[in-house]
Amino acid sequence: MTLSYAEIRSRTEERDRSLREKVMSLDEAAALVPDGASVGIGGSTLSRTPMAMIWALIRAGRKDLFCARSITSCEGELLFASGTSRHILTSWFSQGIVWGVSRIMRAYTESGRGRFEEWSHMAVGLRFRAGAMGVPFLPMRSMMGSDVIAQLPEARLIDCPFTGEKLVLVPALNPEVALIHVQRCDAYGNAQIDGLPFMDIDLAMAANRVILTTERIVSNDQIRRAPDQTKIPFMAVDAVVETPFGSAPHECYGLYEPLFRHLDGYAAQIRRDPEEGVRAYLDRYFYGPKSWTEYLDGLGLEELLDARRRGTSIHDD
Amino acid sequence: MTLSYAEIRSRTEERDRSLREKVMSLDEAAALVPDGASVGIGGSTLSRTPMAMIWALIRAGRKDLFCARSITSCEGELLFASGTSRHILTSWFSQGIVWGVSRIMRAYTESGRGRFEEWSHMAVGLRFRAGAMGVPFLPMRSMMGSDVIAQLPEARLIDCPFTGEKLVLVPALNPEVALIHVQRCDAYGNAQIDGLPFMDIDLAMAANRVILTTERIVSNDQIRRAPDQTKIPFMAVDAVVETPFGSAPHECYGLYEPLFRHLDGYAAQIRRDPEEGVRAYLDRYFYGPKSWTEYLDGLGLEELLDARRRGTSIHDD
Amino acid sequence: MTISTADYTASELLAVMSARLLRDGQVVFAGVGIPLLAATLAQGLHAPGLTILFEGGVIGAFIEPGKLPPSTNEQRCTRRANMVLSSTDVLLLLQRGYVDVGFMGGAQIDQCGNLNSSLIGDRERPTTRLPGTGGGNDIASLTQMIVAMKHEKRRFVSRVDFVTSPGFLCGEESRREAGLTAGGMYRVVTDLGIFGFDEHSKRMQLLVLHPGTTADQVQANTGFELLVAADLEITDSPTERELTVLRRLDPDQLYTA
Amino acid sequence: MTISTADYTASELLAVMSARLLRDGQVVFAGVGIPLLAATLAQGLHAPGLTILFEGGVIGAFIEPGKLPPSTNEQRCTRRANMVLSSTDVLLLLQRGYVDVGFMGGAQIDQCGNLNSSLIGDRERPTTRLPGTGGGNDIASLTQMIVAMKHEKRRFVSRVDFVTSPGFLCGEESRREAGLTAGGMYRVVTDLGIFGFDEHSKRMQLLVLHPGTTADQVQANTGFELLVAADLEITDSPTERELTVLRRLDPDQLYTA
Repeated sequence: MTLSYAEIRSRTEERDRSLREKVMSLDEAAALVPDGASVGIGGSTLSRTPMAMIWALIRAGRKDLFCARSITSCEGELLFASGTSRHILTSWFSQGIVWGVSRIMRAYTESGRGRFEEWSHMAVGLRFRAGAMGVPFLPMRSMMGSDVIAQLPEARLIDCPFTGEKLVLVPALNPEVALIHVQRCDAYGNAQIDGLPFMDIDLAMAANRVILTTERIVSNDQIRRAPDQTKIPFMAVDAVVETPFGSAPHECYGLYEPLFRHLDGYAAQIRRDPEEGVRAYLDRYFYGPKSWTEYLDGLGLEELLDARRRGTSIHDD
Repeated sequence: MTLSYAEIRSRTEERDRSLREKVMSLDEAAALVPDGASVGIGGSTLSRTPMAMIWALIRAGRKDLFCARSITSCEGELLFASGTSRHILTSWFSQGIVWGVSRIMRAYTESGRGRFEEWSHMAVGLRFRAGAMGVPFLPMRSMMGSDVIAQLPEARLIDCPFTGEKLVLVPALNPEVALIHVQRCDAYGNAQIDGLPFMDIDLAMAANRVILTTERIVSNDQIRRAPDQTKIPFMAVDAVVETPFGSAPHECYGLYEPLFRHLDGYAAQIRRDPEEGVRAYLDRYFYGPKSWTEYLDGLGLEELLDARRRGTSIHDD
Repeated sequence: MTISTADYTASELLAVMSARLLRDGQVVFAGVGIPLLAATLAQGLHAPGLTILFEGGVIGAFIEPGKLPPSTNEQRCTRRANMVLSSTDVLLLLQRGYVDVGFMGGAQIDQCGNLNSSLIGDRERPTTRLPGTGGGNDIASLTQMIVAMKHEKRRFVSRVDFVTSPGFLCGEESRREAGLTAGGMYRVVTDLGIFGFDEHSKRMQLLVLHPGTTADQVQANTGFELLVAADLEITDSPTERELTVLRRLDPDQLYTA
Repeated sequence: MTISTADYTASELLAVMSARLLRDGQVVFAGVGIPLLAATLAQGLHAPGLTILFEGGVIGAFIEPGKLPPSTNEQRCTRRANMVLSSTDVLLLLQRGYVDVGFMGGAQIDQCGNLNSSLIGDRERPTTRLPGTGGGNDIASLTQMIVAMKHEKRRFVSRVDFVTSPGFLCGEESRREAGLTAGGMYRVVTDLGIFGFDEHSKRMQLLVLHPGTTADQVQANTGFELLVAADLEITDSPTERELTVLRRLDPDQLYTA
C-alpha cells in the first residue's frame, strides 16, 4: 500500500497543475473516480460530509472503492449498502452516538461483506499528513500495547534512534481521489474553509486528485484579496462542482446544521429493518431524484430552512 | 539536545495552562528568559521579527542565548554584537540579499566568537514541527549528499522501513522560550496572525514558554467570534506584551512594511566599520532610549508613517 | 429539601459525580455524551475556567444549554470557542502534553482499566462489531483518564475482549513497558461509586460509594474481584443546584435519559 | 531597432534569458533576486499562467512592478497571491512533487552543478562565511533546477568548497545513490550562455551561446573543462519588449544593476 517516492512523484508530475478553470457537473466529476479507486472522504461524522459527491458516485454505480475518513457516519452505511465500497478505513463507524451502534455496519462487517479497518483517530490524521508531506511515514506515541495496533500489520513499532523510546510509525496514505466539501472556492479550486477543518487540508495534499464540491463559487479576485484564507491551493484541485446544501442532511459550518428530523427518521427506518430500510432509503433519496435539486426537494424545504436558520446563528450572541 | 518524552511532558505539566490574563511589560517578559536559554525566534528575515522583545533582552544584558530562527537578518547581527547570543541556528544569515553578505556574521563566525549552525530551511521547519507534535524526529528527503548534513551530527540517515528508500531524520527542537510577534491577541494569549505565518505556529507549540508581543490587545469576545482565526491558543502562551510597531524596522504584514531607509542607513554604517558601526547602532537605538516609544521616536515618525502607508496598501487594488 | 436517589437518573448521577472530579483551570479532553455534559456542568458550577477540548478540533468551548452537539465534530462544539483547529492537531495536543485529563465514556472495562469499544467475541469473526476507537485510543494512551460509565456486570469484566483504549494493559509495569510512558487510568465513575487503581498491581479499586450503595452491591455488579480502599468514603448526594444546571443543559435528555 | 550587447546589462541579459526557459502553466519555485525578477518577467510576457512559489509561504503571486521585495519573506511577495501558507508547508510542496522548476541564483557552482553558498575555504575555519542555504538545499534536492548566475572563473570551479545545494554531487549516479531520487540540475543560465548536463557523466555542457560570445571565451571564464554540445546554438538578443517590461519591473535596478 505504501507508494514508492518515484510513484508519488510521477503521479503528481502527470497532473495538470496550472491555473485553469475546472468547473463541472456532479456526473462529470463522478467520472473522474474509477471503480476500485482509493478515496479519501473529507469532513467528519455529520460535518462537511461531501454528500453530493457520494450521492453522485452511488448513483453512477461505482464499485469497490476503498474509502478512508476520520470518522464515518451514515454515508459509510450507504457506501456499504449500495455496493460502492466494501472496505472503509476509519476510526469510528456508526451513524452517530445518539442513534446507537450502526445496524448496517454490523450487518456488513459481521457477515464479512464489508471491512471496517480501524485506526485511531490521530493515526488516520497522521497517515494523511505523511501523504501530504511526501514522506513514507510519521512517528506517533499512541496505539502501543492495544489490540488496535495488533490488527494493523502496516503500523510498525521502532526504538527511536534519538531517545531509545518506543514509537509507532504509521504509513502515508495517498488516496487516488479526495472528496472534499467547502463553503466556497473559485473556478480554479482555491478553497476557503470556515470553522472546523478536520483533516481536509492534509487529505487534499495527500491525494492524487481532489474533487471539490462547494456551497458557492466565488471570483478569483475575492480569493486573492485574502490569500491567507485559502486552505487548499488550486494546484491540488482537479474538479469544482457547485452544490448548494452539498452536505445535507449533514451540516456545513456557519451555513446549516444537520437535518436532525431527517436523520432521526433515517435511523428509525434502519432500526425497523436494517437491510430493507437502507435499500428503501437509497431508492427514495439516491436513485430516485433526477437531480441534486430534486434530492434537496425530497429532504424538504422546511427542514432545509430550519437547518439554515440554526446553522447561521452559531455566532449570533 | 533531543529531550526525552518524560522531560517534555513534565515541563509542559508544570506550566499554568489555565485561561488567565498574562499582560505584562517588555521588562517583565524579558525576565522570563534566563541566561543560556534556548530561544526560538518567530517571523522570517524582515517579517514579523519580534524586535521589541529582542530589544528588551539585549537591554537586559541577557547572555549566551541559543537562538533558532528560520532565516536570520540584522536581529542576528545585533544578538551576536551585544553578546546576547553566541550560537544561532538558522538556514540563512545576513541582513538581506540586497545588502550583501553580513559583515557582522562574518566577523563573529570567522573569528570563532559566534557560531552559525546551518540547517536547510525545511529542516528548521520540520525540527519545530516535530517539537510541536511531541515526537522526537520527523523524516524528510532533502539535505542528503550535501555538505550541509555532513556538518550536522544530529541529523540521521536511515533506510525507510516501509519503502527501503534513504531518508533523513531531523530531531525535534523544543526551545525553552519562543518569541513571537503578532498583529493581535487577547489578554489570555489567543493570537491571530495575518498573512505569512512562517513557522510561528509550530514554534509556539514546540516551545516550553511563549512570549507574545502584539500590535494590539483585543477582547476575548472578539477572538471567540472567529475561533478559526486563532492561530496560537492561550494554553501555549505565558506572556502578552502590547508593542505597537513591535517589528520595526522590520515589517508586520498588512500594517507596515520595512523601514527601508533606516535599514539602508544601518547597512551603510556596518559597511564602513562593522564592529564599531554595530556598537554605535546598539548604543543609539537599543541602549539609549528609555522606552519602546522613545525607540520608535528615534526611528522617526515620518518613516514610521511611510512604512504604515506602504504596509496597509497591500490589498488596495 | 433533601435529595434522594429517586430524584435523579443513573445518567444524571454519573454526570454530577464526574463533573465534581474536574478542577478549575484544568484542560480536559472530553468525549461526547456524559463527558461533554459533565465538563460543561463543571464549567457552570465550580470550574468556570475549565478548558474543554473536543477531538473535532476545538479548544475552550462553552456549549450552549439545550444545544448539545450530536458528536464532538459539529459546529455546536465550537460555540464561543477560543480556537478551532484540525482534528489531527487537537489530538496532537494530547501527545505534546497540554491536556490534564482525558474524559470519556466506556462500553466495557476490565480490572486493569482497559476499555473496549471495538468488538465483542472473536477478533476475526466478532459477534458484535462496535463503533471503534475514534480518538479513545489516543486519549487513553496519552493522558490521565477519567471514564464515566454505567455499572453493569457485563460491562465490568475480568479481561476485555479487545483492548481499544489502553488502561494499564496487564497491570503492574506493562503499560510503561509497552511504550506508553505518560498518562493512565485515573478514575472510573459509575452510577454506584468511584474507582481508582492500585499503585503497584494497577488493579481497579473501589474508592468511594455513591449514596444508597454498598461495597457488596458494587462487587455483585462487577465481573472481577474489586480491591476496596481501607478508608471507603461516601459521596454527597447531587445537590439541587447541580441537578438544575444539568437539566438546563440537557432539557431533551439527549444524554441523561 | 537592433538591440546590441551595449543596450543591456549582464543582469538584464540573465533575467531575460532565464525568463525564456519558463513555460506557461508551469509551477516554479523562485528565489529572490534574478529568479524572482525573471519569473515575474515571464508572467508579463509569454507565461501569464506561470505559478510562482516563494519560500516565505506564497503560492501564485504577482509581484507589482517597482515594488520588488527585499527577500521572498515579505508582504510584497504575497500581492495578488492565490494562497499564503507556512514556510515549512510551501517547502513541503517541493517534497510532495508539486513543483516543476526550482529557480535560484548561485554564488559558486562546479562542473557537476553543485552550488556553494555556505563558505569559502576550510570548513572548520572558513576564510569567508557566506549566508548559507536558506531553502536552496531543499529546492535543489527535490526538483528540477534552473540556476541563474554571473559567469566568472572564480564562480565556475572544478569542485565547490562546500556543497550547499546538491547538483549531481560527484556525477554519474552519485546523486541518486545519495538518496536524491527526484530532480537535479536542468539548466545554468549565465551572461555568456546556457548550460545543461551530460546525461551519463552529469558534467556541465555548453548548450547555447548568448549574442557576441564564443565557446572559447566561455571556456576561458570557466575553472574546469566544459563539455560543448555538438549543435551549439546562439540565442536571439533580448527584445525591446523584454527589456521594457523588465525595466518597468525593476526601475530602481534593485536586482539588475
